[in-house]
Amino acid sequence: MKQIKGVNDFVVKFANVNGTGSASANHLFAKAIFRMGIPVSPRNIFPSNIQGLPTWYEVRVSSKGYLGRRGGVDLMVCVNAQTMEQDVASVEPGGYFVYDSTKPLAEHLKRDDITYFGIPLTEMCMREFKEQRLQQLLKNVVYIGALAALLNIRFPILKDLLSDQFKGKEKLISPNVQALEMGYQFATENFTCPLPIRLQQGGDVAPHILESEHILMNGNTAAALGAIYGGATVAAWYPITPSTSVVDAFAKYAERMRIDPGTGKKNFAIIQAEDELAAMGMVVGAGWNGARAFTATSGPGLSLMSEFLGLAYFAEVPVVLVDVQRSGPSTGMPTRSQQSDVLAAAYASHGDTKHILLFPATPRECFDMTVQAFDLAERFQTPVIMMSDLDLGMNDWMSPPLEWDDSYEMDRGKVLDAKALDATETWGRYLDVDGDGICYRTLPGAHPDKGAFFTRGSSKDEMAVYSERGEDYVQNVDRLLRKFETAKAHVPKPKPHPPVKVKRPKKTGRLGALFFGTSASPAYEAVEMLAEEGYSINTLRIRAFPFHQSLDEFIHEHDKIYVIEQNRDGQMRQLIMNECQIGPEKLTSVLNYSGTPITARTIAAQIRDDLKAKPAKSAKTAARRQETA
Amino acid sequence: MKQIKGVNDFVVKFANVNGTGSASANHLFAKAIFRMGIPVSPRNIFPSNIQGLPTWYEVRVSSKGYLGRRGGVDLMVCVNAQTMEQDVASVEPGGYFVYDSTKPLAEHLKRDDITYFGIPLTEMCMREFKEQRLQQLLKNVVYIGALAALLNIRFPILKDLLSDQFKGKEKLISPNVQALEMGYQFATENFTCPLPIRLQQGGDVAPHILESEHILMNGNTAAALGAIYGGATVAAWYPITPSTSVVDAFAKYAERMRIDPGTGKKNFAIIQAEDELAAMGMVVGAGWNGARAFTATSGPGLSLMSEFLGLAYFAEVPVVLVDVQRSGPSTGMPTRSQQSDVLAAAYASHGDTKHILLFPATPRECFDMTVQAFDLAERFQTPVIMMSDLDLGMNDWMSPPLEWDDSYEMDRGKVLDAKALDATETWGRYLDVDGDGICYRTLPGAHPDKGAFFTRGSSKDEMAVYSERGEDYVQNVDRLLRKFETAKAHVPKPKPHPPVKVKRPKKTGRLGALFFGTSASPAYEAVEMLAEEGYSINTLRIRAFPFHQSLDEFIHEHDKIYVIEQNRDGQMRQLIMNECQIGPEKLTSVLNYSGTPITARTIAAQIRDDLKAKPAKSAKTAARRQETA
Amino acid sequence: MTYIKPNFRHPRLPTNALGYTVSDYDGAISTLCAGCGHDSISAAIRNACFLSSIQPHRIAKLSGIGCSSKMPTYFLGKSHGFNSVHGRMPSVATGASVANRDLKYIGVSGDGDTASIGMGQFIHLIRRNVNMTYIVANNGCYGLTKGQDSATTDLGSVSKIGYANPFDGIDLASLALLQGASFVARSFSGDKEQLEPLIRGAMAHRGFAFIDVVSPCVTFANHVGSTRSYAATRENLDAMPLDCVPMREEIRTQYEAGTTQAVTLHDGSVIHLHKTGKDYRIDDRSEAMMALQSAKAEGRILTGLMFLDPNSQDLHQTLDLATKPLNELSKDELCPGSRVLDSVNQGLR
Amino acid sequence: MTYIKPNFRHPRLPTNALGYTVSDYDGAISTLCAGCGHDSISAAIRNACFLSSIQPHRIAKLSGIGCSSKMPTYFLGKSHGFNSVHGRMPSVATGASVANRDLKYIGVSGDGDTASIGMGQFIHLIRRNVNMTYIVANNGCYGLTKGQDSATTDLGSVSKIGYANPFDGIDLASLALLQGASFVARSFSGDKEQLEPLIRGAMAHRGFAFIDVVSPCVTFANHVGSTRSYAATRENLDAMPLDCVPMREEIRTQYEAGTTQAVTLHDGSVIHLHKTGKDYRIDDRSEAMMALQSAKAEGRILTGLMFLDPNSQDLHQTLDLATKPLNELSKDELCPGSRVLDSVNQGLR
Ligand SMILES: Cc1ncc(C[n+]2csc(CCOP(=O)(O)OP(=O)(O)O)c2C)c(N)n1
Ligand SMILES: Cc1ncc(C[n+]2csc(CCOP(=O)(O)OP(=O)(O)O)c2C)c(N)n1
Ligand code: SF4
Ligand code: SF4
Ligand SMILES: [Mg+2]
Ligand SMILES: [Mg+2]
Repeated sequence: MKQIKGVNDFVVKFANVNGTGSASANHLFAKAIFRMGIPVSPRNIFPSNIQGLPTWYEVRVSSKGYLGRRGGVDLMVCVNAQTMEQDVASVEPGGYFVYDSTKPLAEHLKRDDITYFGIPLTEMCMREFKEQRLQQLLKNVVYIGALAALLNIRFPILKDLLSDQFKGKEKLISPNVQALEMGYQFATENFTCPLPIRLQQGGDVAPHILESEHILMNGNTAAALGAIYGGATVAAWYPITPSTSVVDAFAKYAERMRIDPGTGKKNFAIIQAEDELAAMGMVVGAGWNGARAFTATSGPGLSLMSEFLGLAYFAEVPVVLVDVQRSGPSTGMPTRSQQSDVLAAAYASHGDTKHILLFPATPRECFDMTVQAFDLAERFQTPVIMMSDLDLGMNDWMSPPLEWDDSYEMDRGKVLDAKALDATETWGRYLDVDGDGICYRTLPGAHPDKGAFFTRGSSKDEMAVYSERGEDYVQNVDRLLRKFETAKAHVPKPKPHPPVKVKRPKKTGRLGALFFGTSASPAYEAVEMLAEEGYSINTLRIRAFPFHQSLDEFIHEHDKIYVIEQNRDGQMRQLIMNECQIGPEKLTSVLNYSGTPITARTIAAQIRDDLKAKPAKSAKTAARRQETA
Repeated sequence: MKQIKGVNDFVVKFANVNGTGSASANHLFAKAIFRMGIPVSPRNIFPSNIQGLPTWYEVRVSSKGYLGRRGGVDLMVCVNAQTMEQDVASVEPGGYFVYDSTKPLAEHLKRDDITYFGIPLTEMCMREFKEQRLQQLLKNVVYIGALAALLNIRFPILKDLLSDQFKGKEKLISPNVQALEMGYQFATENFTCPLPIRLQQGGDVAPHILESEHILMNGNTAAALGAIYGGATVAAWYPITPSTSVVDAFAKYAERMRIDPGTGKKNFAIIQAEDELAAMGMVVGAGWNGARAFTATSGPGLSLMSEFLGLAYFAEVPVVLVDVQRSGPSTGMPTRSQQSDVLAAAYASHGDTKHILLFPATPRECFDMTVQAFDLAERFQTPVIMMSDLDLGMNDWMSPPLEWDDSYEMDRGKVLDAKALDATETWGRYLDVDGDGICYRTLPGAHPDKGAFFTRGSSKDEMAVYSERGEDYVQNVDRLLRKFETAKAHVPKPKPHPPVKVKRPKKTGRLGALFFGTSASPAYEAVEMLAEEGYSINTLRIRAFPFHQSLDEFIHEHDKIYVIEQNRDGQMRQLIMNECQIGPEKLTSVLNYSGTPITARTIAAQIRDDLKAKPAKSAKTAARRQETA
Repeated sequence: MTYIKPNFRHPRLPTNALGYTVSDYDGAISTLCAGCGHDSISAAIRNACFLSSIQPHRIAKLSGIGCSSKMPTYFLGKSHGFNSVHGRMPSVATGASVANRDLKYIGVSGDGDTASIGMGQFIHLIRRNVNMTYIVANNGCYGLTKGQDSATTDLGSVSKIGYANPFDGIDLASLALLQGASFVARSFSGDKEQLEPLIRGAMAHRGFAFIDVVSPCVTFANHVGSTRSYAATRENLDAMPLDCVPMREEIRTQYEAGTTQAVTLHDGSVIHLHKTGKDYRIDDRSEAMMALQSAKAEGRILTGLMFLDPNSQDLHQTLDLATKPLNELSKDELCPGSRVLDSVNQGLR
Repeated sequence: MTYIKPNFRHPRLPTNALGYTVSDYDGAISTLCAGCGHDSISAAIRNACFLSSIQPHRIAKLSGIGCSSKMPTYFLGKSHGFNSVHGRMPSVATGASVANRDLKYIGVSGDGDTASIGMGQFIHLIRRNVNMTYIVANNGCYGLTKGQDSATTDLGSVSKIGYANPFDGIDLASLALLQGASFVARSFSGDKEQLEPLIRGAMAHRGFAFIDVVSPCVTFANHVGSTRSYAATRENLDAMPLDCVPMREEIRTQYEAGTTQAVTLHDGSVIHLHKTGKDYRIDDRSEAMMALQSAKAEGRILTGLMFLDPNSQDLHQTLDLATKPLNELSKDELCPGSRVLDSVNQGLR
């Protein structure tokens, strides 16, 4: 039987039962590889449940530094009887299957094209440990030990990580180390280690990764740090997966970094609201009052916030919202990822509304863009929605370290303080003095008798006086459009990527690919795969809405463009057609909306199929190959 | 000075203060013209306030039977000092101005190109009537009397209307009649009556109007009757202008038509909810339980309902929502009209969602489409949103009488009762047995041990079992798309209009115009105006979303298409581009979003300007001439 | 339905008046944490419906979102269920109830679902006196989102991550009392003997029956410092025991004179309250309120039936609904027909 | 601002401690119906702020949607105002309050805005004890939408179109008491003598101060049969008079011993409650609750200060906020800088 080979290039997947402590053990595995300086990207695929249901943890190792999902599994570690059948099936031919051999493997689970490694995890732990909870927890550590041998993980690193992990609970270290060693020893004694797939420190690894001192962090933590550095003082929220950890992390860092040295009191306020309407209401109130405020939520919360988002748009109040997208519609799949709130966010609320959206693709961008979100919100006096997703927000990503320029100054936008007010002849809250659609606002309490006005969600004239006159209304909403136009030059520009060399290029016309957020990594990988096959595709990564004109240019420079996204309806494609005035025949959707992050293989397959099927020019959606593992 | 002439063809506008009883007097005026068999269309332009602010009432008389606004004012009746200046200014040259001459007219209000008629309304009423309230109310009746003389209204008709109006309060009839006569007499004695603009019963009037026995009614009343005839039993709502009168009327008719003869008890339930979320929740609960249920709201309510709309879409529960649109965003202008909830309704809620929309253009269609909405909602087990607006819903429209086919049977869709369940081998709530994307549902309590299932907003398999498997999710949402496709053939088709004869046609390429709802009447009129000028434009009136393929065909048959709508962002145009895969260059927006209904003149002007400005082909928006009166 | 336990009917299993065995009232296997209080509530509901001989398919189950709101999947597999959206089940239940007045409705919610996001709807549900049984599985935390404090978390109760809650907890039973609920009770998921008869009484009651059930979250709120842990609850419990004898059933047990207070429900069922000294007249709102308040002041958890108005007017009566369920009305009963429409047209000319 | 009455300062107009005349507290001309109770409340707020010598620009006005919510335009033209969305003002006020702890906040709402759509937010606002004055202009109907019943409309009160309300009205003062509000009062728009000192007291109070003001709607709820008409209110009024003497002001009037009950507020202001026989200890929640309930039972409208806890802990304290307002913090106080970030990076390797 031909076994899969590969140094620093394979996919390991763990099948566990949730609530059994597997996550931290599996994370230990990924982190160890990271510490070895080898590109790794872990993904936690967990159920919307607290204990007892199937959960998976997928770890991709990629010397080239691909961080998206590849698709397929080379080595499966299965410690969940409920799912063993599908787990066995999901292993690539020539792959490997590690399982708890305390109970013998059922006949129907035996394949002759994969290699099995039985380890009596339960039995070993029952024997070695007394405490029931430990017996369960350490099973996970035992198989990590075994993997250390099978895949060649540096043992000392694992030990270090354990002692970091159990700082404070030292007495837990020794049993864990013991479990590691049990697994390691069992593997070395019973299997030929290491396997044809293995790790090799210092083995050939993409230079851009070796160079910078990468960190391993998730997008929600990065966004929280962005809120700290961006000067957010008010966080109002309502718990919802997968956004909860944004505020958890904000709280953690704020307690460390935002305590007033003199008094020990807090330079921040975190309010757990009664629901999302209230959370957004609090952010609107704080923003109106001149504090940098934000909330974080996911789909259902976005729907509930839409009335307030419309108010903030029309009353021109700065608001920052982090939408960590999950699978919709409705409750959908709360612990699965998607990019399906694009339209709902762009046009949130009734009437003619448009909102600024940011699309981070890495934790680093989650950090930078959150800071920027506050600047943009105050500059444009309007809601700014950062569109993250579960995959980016809750998984650990290898990323260049976060950087901070100490010369950064917050852009508080056009705010008149008492001095400025005294200097102003005639001031009107909605007078477009500068012609950019942005007017000067004042904050409550600023001046004894100048600059007071009434903020409202109803129509008004330039002096902020309630008005039902058509002229006043039209003048006002046209200005809001002008303001949105102005924003185009201030939001993050789309990023092109150095074109990939193609040896024997096929005749295809000029091909382009557009994508955003977590679709980026697998998209780049797919483009390189296709380059091998002779397809030359230029790429542009969208980073914000409203769209910068370079997006239009990119589209016009190409004959056919694939829009790669993770939703059913090709929402970004629709947004582009609406706003860029682009005909449909040019834009072909490449979609995955199964809830698990899109893979390079799916993207490549859909594009390949589409290019082969002639004439594919105006097909809305390329053949759908959903990756549903 | 040249005076405006015209028999059965002019625009009269009343300027009053709200809360002074002017509305009913002005309505008396319009109704009298209607009773004379002359096409008339009244419009109440009122403030979001109860007493003391300016309010207008515009009455158009049109022998051709144009019911949209024409633009401009031929005769102004001004009894509001606050607005007199702008009211004087708004009269067309050669027009007429009636005012309360108790106080002499200020110099700066005098124009030499219009004719003034001063009537000492206050003085006359103070003299003739004792009661203060009467003195105020009857002022309005006095000027109606004067107009009867000036414009040649048949006096007996006015008297009949008064006695209808005061059935039950007979003692109010005589003072009203007296006031009428006072005005009539004053006018005949002091002015040369009738004016060059005048009414003439039996004068030439569009045949299609003379033929059928028209009625005068507003869209909200018609929608309410539709709910009665459509078999709605549960109405849950929260008051909001301009939708409130839908449920008010439903209550009124239900009390008459839905009382159980045997017991005198109610065959309907109306619940005033605590807010719109609750209103929609109640409708969802009732729909789930097999009752025909509906709610009515406007923009802000739509935003608040979006989470529940997403649930109904994904859990597949029938829901009927009447959205009587007003000017957004946010609170906007609550008493002004717009068609600006199109996108918010079509894609309401996060995730990939789409909803069926209906676009009535007349009270008759409000009636028919509300009935149809219940059939569609139950057939497709999904929300159906009828997109009316303030102009249609709250103003009286001349309309052919409502018709009812007694052979009508409600389409309850695919529901399995106990018998059917016993006959079914294997049943799964989400099994697409027929391949049309619509599955068979069961109602609570139907069968002792078959057909019970759990309805949820989360992902499930075909047997309605909770599932986080990607395959199950994809299979389910793809089916929802299929269902939406199926709907295209069942929703009301777009309506073409017999092309207008053009004498000396200009070379323009094939021109088309698309519109919906209250933009239709003025659009037809504008097309006829432009025909006079040699522009030949074919029209198609959109009546539902998802779009019928005949819309695609119409678009492909034309070189340039104007999309006429009443919002800022050209929302219907966007929806067409998204769903029909139409390039932008073909579709040119003709917009009015000032809050007052779009006029034939605005439409004609925007199209004319656009056609003159070459090359106009890909202009997104034709020159904007906003009618803001 | 695959998700219903295949219930093999054991020949010797006891049956109720309808001939159903208790397993006919089973639901799917629970996916909640082992030991979660919610599972005991599911069992109590199952038993109560079995004992009261209610046809399972004539019951509709509704819930919001949360671990607690998952419960309806785990009992009454023969009943339809609706797992709606977070905090908005009251409105869905209201709509369902008016659509078909003949079914019995059980709403299951959590403290987050009801006291946080659902507070507004909860109060208005009470105000309308919708004919249903509303159970809050009250664990003083957000279980499904991993243990945040809820609006019912007691002042000072320490969360798993170690913070003491600085806000006063909302007492849902007092609130229900103040807002005029016609049946108000509190119980403990661990007190089967009390919870079952309470649910039976609630199901027999005409009008809104509220039961606030302390239901510990073993994963996030069962530690020392949490006032809703099993230990803390057991320690502070003041239980007022009771029995419920449904209509058409003769009273088997004999109560010694003066030891019980009997209340007859609208459908003829009788509730027997055992005197404990702590108890009071069951039909007196203010006494009930006092009892709850003073218990709370002493840090005690008073459980049992607090208040009952057997003859309250429910929403069906308030709306004067016809006896035939609205969802069963035929076209002839609903559609006035063309003649009536002609007269309507006439009135519009 | 054009919409502020041009206030010509009359030389002989009396000024307050800050040198402001009462007209400095004026707003725009009201567009409410002539005789609307709400206008009297606007006047009372204006006078209270003038008398208590509060800098107008240091007050922020917030409201929802409704005739009542329009009020803030009609007083304190020198103050910023925020007319938010229907029923959600509490959350906006909460956010504003934490953003700048140094301003005084007045929230004005209606019975529909607060008791219907706003119920959930209202209860959670109380629970957080946000430092503000919250006034409900309670006319027992939806004025702006033309007279529908609201959730506070009394049972049996007849609406203008002639229907008797079949639901029990929610008593917001009792609700506020139960939920732990630290200042609870009720008044009548027609009772200037009582309303003004109440507002002054509320503004001086630290924490959430609630005033439920009966404010007749002359257009839709002032007819015979409406329990909120001027006539019905006057007829059933049981007013408990009081005075409020703000901090730094010596007590001018002398009260006969035993005729008043004095309470000192957190900022030093003193409230004198005049004994009427109907009154009770102001710091006893349950007594207050009893008083309200029995008054309601008798169909009487008890007005005055019901309950006061001068030393309650407001949200700023609960959140342990720094003394400097959050919206005034500079970059240096907010941004930890690159060094700290490096250490964060370090921890992520
Ligand atoms: C609109 C919305 N917001 C937030 C959530 C996330 N969420 C799910 S359950 C839950 C709280 C559950 O707490 P509780 O009702 O007490 O139920 P428990 O899990 O404690 O039994 C939250 C906040 C959601 N599903 N929907
Ligand atoms: C979301 C939303 N729903 C409904 C409305 C319509 N609306 C405006 S004011 C109002 C009720 C006002 O009643 P109340 O708060 O008592 O104020 P009042 O006019 O009686 O003073 C309603 C339902 C709205 N503006 N927004
Ligand atoms: S998390 Fe808590 S509430 Fe949820 S299932 Fe587990 S124990 Fe029960
Ligand atoms: S309608 Fe009623 S509440 Fe509104 S302004 Fe008029 S009187 Fe006041
Ligand atoms: Mg809970
Ligand atoms: Mg009111």
